[in-house]
Amino acid sequence: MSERATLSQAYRQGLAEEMRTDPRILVYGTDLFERGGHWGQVRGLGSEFGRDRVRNAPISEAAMVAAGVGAAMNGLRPVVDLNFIDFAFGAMDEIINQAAKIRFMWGAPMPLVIRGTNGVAGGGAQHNNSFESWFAHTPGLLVAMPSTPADTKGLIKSALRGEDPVIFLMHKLLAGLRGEIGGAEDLVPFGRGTVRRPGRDITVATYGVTVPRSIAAAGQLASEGVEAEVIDLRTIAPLDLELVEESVRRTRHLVVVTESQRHGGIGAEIAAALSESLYDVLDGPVLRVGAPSVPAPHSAPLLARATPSADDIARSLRAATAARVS
Amino acid sequence: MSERATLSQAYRQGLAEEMRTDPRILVYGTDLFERGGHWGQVRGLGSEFGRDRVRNAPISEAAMVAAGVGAAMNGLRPVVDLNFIDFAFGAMDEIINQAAKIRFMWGAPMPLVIRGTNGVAGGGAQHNNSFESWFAHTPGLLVAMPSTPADTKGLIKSALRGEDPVIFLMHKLLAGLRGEIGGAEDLVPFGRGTVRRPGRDITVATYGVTVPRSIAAAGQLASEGVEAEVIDLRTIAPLDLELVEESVRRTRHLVVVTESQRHGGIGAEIAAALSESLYDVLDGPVLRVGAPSVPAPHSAPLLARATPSADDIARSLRAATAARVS
Amino acid sequence: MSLTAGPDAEAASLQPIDLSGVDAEQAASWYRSMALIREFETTAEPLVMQGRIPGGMHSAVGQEATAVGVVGALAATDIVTGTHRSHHITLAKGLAPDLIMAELFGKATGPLGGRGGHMHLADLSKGHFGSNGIVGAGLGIALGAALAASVTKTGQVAVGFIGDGAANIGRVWEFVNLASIWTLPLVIVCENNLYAVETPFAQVTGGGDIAGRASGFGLPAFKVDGRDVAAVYRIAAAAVARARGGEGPTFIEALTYRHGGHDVGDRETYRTKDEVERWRAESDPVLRLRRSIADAALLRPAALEGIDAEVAAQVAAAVEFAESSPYPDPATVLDNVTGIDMKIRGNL
Amino acid sequence: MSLTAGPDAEAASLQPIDLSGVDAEQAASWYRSMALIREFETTAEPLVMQGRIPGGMHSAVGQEATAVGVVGALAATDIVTGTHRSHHITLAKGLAPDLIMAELFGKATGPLGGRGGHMHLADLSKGHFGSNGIVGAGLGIALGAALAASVTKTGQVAVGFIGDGAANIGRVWEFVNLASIWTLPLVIVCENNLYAVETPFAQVTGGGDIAGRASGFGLPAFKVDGRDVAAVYRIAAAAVARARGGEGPTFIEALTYRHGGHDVGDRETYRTKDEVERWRAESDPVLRLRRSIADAALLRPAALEGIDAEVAAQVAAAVEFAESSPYPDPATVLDNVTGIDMKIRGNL
Ligand SMILES: Cc1ncc(C[n+]2csc(CCOP(=O)(O)OP(=O)(O)O)c2C)c(N)n1
Ligand SMILES: Cc1ncc(C[n+]2csc(CCOP(=O)(O)OP(=O)(O)O)c2C)c(N)n1
Ligand SMILES: [Mg+2]
Ligand SMILES: [Mg+2]
Repeated sequence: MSERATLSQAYRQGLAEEMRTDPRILVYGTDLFERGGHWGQVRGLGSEFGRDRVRNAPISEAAMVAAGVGAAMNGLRPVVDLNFIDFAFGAMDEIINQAAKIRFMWGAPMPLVIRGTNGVAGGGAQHNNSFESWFAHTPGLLVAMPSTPADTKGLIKSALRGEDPVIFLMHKLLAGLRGEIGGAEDLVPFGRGTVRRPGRDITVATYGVTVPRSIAAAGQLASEGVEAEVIDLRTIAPLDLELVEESVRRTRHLVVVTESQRHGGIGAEIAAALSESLYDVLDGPVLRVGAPSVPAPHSAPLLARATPSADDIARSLRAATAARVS
Repeated sequence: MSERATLSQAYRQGLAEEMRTDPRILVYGTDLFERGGHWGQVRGLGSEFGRDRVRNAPISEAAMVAAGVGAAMNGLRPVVDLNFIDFAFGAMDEIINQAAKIRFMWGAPMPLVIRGTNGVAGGGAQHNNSFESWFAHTPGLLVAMPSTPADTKGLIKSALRGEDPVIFLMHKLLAGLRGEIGGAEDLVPFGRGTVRRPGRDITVATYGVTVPRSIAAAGQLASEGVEAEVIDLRTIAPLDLELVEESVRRTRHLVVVTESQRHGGIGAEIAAALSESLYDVLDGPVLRVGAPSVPAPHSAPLLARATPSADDIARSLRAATAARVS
Repeated sequence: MSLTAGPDAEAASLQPIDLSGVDAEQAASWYRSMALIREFETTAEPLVMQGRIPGGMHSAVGQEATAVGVVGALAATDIVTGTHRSHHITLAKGLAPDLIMAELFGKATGPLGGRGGHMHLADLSKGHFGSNGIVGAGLGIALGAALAASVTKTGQVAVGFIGDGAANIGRVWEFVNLASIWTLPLVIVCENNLYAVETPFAQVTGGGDIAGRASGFGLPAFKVDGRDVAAVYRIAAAAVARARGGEGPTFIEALTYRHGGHDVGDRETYRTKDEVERWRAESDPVLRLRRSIADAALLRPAALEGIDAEVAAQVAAAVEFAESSPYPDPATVLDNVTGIDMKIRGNL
Repeated sequence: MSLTAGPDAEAASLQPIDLSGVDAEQAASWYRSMALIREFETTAEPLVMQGRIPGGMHSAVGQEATAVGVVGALAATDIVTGTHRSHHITLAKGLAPDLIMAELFGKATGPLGGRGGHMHLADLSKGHFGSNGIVGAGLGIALGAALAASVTKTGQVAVGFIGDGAANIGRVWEFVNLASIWTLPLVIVCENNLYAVETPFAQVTGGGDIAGRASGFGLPAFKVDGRDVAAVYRIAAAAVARARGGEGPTFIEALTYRHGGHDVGDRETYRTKDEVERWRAESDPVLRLRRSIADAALLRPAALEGIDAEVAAQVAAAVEFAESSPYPDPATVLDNVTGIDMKIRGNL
């Protein structure tokens, strides 16, 4: 690792490298060829790979995903770029009833990547859904939620070499985040989390945009003498519960953090699973931090209130450690 | 309560009673007017209320739901009958980005009912999705999952007198189940569960088709000297966690049962919430029973294996009580 | 099957079909294929009623000619997708009746080991990319198969079958549009059998002209008598040639009629017995072909009867095979959901 | 706004519009409404660039005539829905500029208290059933409003605006079909401004004729010069009368052009400056109306200038109002998500 890149650039580089070596990969979506997508995530690929493999699509999310499903069955590895994953609501049958089930029903691999932004930024309720938990609950789907450029590149490469439908979720607020990225063979496997910050007192399990916020919260706690270990799950399907367990066996405390609505989300799975498997180990209840159950508002102060912040996470870490250690 | 009816009849009666007193209610879907829907759930309403209020629709799920949203904003109380909720995948933007958010964004009530069957029976993977957890995770939606004719009637009536979008989920295997039903003013409120079977040793929290299975499992345990209390949540949004807590404070053990995939579902929310709130009360970890993370297969023995049975529930009850009481 | 049940009163009204240019081999092949479908469907239906086949069934009796005519215009490597009503397409595409029957029974010997069943038949190795339980969805898969064929220049053509009901599924028009603007080798075949479950086509389809709708999306759109296998074949062959030649998609609306109910058990209160009888009498596609073959002396009566006997034996053997096949091991239901281990806990 | 900036070179190419039958009052009302939209948009855009308005913005400059012509044909109780680009419709429907501006700023004084913002403007009490962030979705809401009007016989007409990009959203055709077969009082207005973000209409729209597509769904479909407010008004009035008379929906494709980028910040590399200038010079809808009013001597120059000054003052006051308004109390974000208490735990 030596090169530095933004998340968007890392994604593009991972995709471009794989496209160079695997002619079966193609990518399409609205405004991709010239503009390179809403986040510049495929900028320049049009001129490198041509109109056959980098396609502008009409605003037809269902057709894009359906075409991806059929093309994957007939030998391609399509990347459907929805720009915003919010538009996947228009392709939900294609994702859930088709892509996710075809291997189970028909025994065929389904190497299809569906990329979009997930989570909350400006723009109001309809472009800022957080529904990674839906996909994680659906049998047959893989879900990537990278928080660093290196993971973004490594995960898109794994997705493009795999056989499964992958929902590849990037965050609007992380698109410009810079960091080191790996080389052509630095793949990040699905289902393997990583420790972003070691700590002995409490474990934070999170992914995506709340990884940096959790690290910031851990920084706050450090100054109070509490060392939090921050785990970035990187993919939420599969979910690396073993890594979380290994950590909690040492820290005996767990806070699960999601940007998405706390109620009924994948954070509940993590909390429920660990509350069960580490019942005898935990020194206190598993706490969860997540958004309240409201849509994303437009107004900035409302939005801030509806989104978990580093302060919210720090508060939960304090509650988890204070209440029980004594 | 004195009359007896099937779930389908109870639904129809509740809807018909409300239509008689409230001219704003109309119902539409494919094959409703003459056939009365796939489960006979609105049979006879066509001739009683006429073609303006009981409509055959084309196979246009998005248009049906969209029309329901706009009609609700303009003074009606539409019931969109999708027959199978599986077809809601084709109307997901209308449900999530429109119906569920309009009150939050625009301050307007959204008295829209979307009815369909949810859960598993014969017919294969695409008609047997269990995705109540998606809706329960979505801010702005109410979700009913009745297991008895009385609740079906009482809940549809509450839905039709309320102001919120309601996903009304009935189970194919319960359609013909008979039981007593209430009168015209016997409403069942959303967010209030009920104890179906009292017991002192362990609590089972469940809803829908796994209510009778849980009661059967409790019967098995009773012969082994363990008395399980079975709670039927009746609606999963809102979720009556208070009732479960009240029970677990007595029993100190909890098993959460869902027919849907156990992983990442609403059962995890219940388990996580109670593991937290009753940390000091529980005498063992909260266990969960649910389907494995596979689509519904066609073949009968495979299907049986992919669906939680009374035996599966009983096994979990034994595990929960045996491991910890001593 | 009662095709050989002697002279019948309706015979007079039966409309002949034009078999000019059709040789004996072709005629025999069409007839065999259509008779097999008829026999398969009429045999399977009562098995559903008896509960020996679980999960219901949508019979394609009356629609044999669309499947046989269209698939007859394809190469083996070409691709088809179907709807919930697709036994005819499946048999026409060369899936063996005994294996299909086993799949309907949910047996381990089915091509999908019992996972798919009646509504989700498929065999990718044979270019059968799935019948589909979701109205309109199969066409989307055919679209994608055509995209892959176009990008990788395999020379394949994909055919997506839909019903008249699918004309009101918006996504269908997205699929048609994308094929049109990307000039994909796709043939869309709409089997307009006048009903979607109980709902008459005209009641719910604004404009009442599906091919007309299609032409608004910038591709050639035709109507054809879908109960005339030769006519279907000719127009399909032209569309397939056009697609293979890189000229893009074609939309074919095939007018047809289902003889039975929407699904097994349908009480059919929405149409009269008379209406059904008229369609049968005038245009039963199997009888029309049989009669026209005889009239043109393309095959001798004995040859036709021989085919009837052969397909009857084949289907009887299929039932036998299905009945005697083992069920899949229940534990295998957890296998092959994804290519990697999802590390799910607590799977029962 | 530089409408009064003196003689300009392009003036010669400006196409006049036919104002026959239009009286001074009507002309003044149209002009005021269009000038207000122009002023609002050109004022708000830089505020977005400066970050004073959060969340981006899609300007309707160039499309004023469609909104004003169509909404001018409606009664106050009629209903409109819009797209992501809907300030023009919102202003035309009578929402006050100061309140809209406050909503864009995310202030408590906006009609939605800052919850909605630029893409989700609405005021049901004024028959504005929402602009919409999802392409095509607003039309579905208008469809439903029309259904309610039909069932409860309110006499209302609903108008759903869409863009050319929405012609490739399948659900749009479901909406059109349902309105058609249910004979609903709906007018569908497709503002074809030739681009969807960067994508030229012709590149992605098979057949290249949206009104042509629509007519395949069994309803009258027309094309109109969308930059001629009088022409838009006339055809909209006819469609509205038809709808109100119980004769069903009409589809209107209004050819127009956006002068600015797709959204604020668009670098517009996909079209030439020349192309944009030609459209402006020939058919700027505000200038065309202004010039034609002057040519027809319907209003005196001073009257037009008076209107210009008034709208400028109005929009300046709107910014002032928005800037000085308070933000909503953050805690209120938890309120009014549903009508009943959802008993959610752990809301931050
Ligand atoms: C999206 C969707 N909506 C509804 C259904 C339920 N359904 C199954 S078949 C059918 C009728 C289909 O009619 P048509 O397309 O004409 O095909 P046919 O049955 O006549 O062959 C319906 C409504 C479905 N399977 N998928
Ligand atoms: C379903 C959906 N897909 C994609 C988008 C992203 N998007 C927003 S506006 C737009 C272009 C819309 O073009 P058009 O309908 O022509 O309207 P215009 O912007 O020209 O007014 C796109 C693709 C969206 N909002 N909704
Ligand atoms: Mg049909
Ligand atoms: Mg446009």
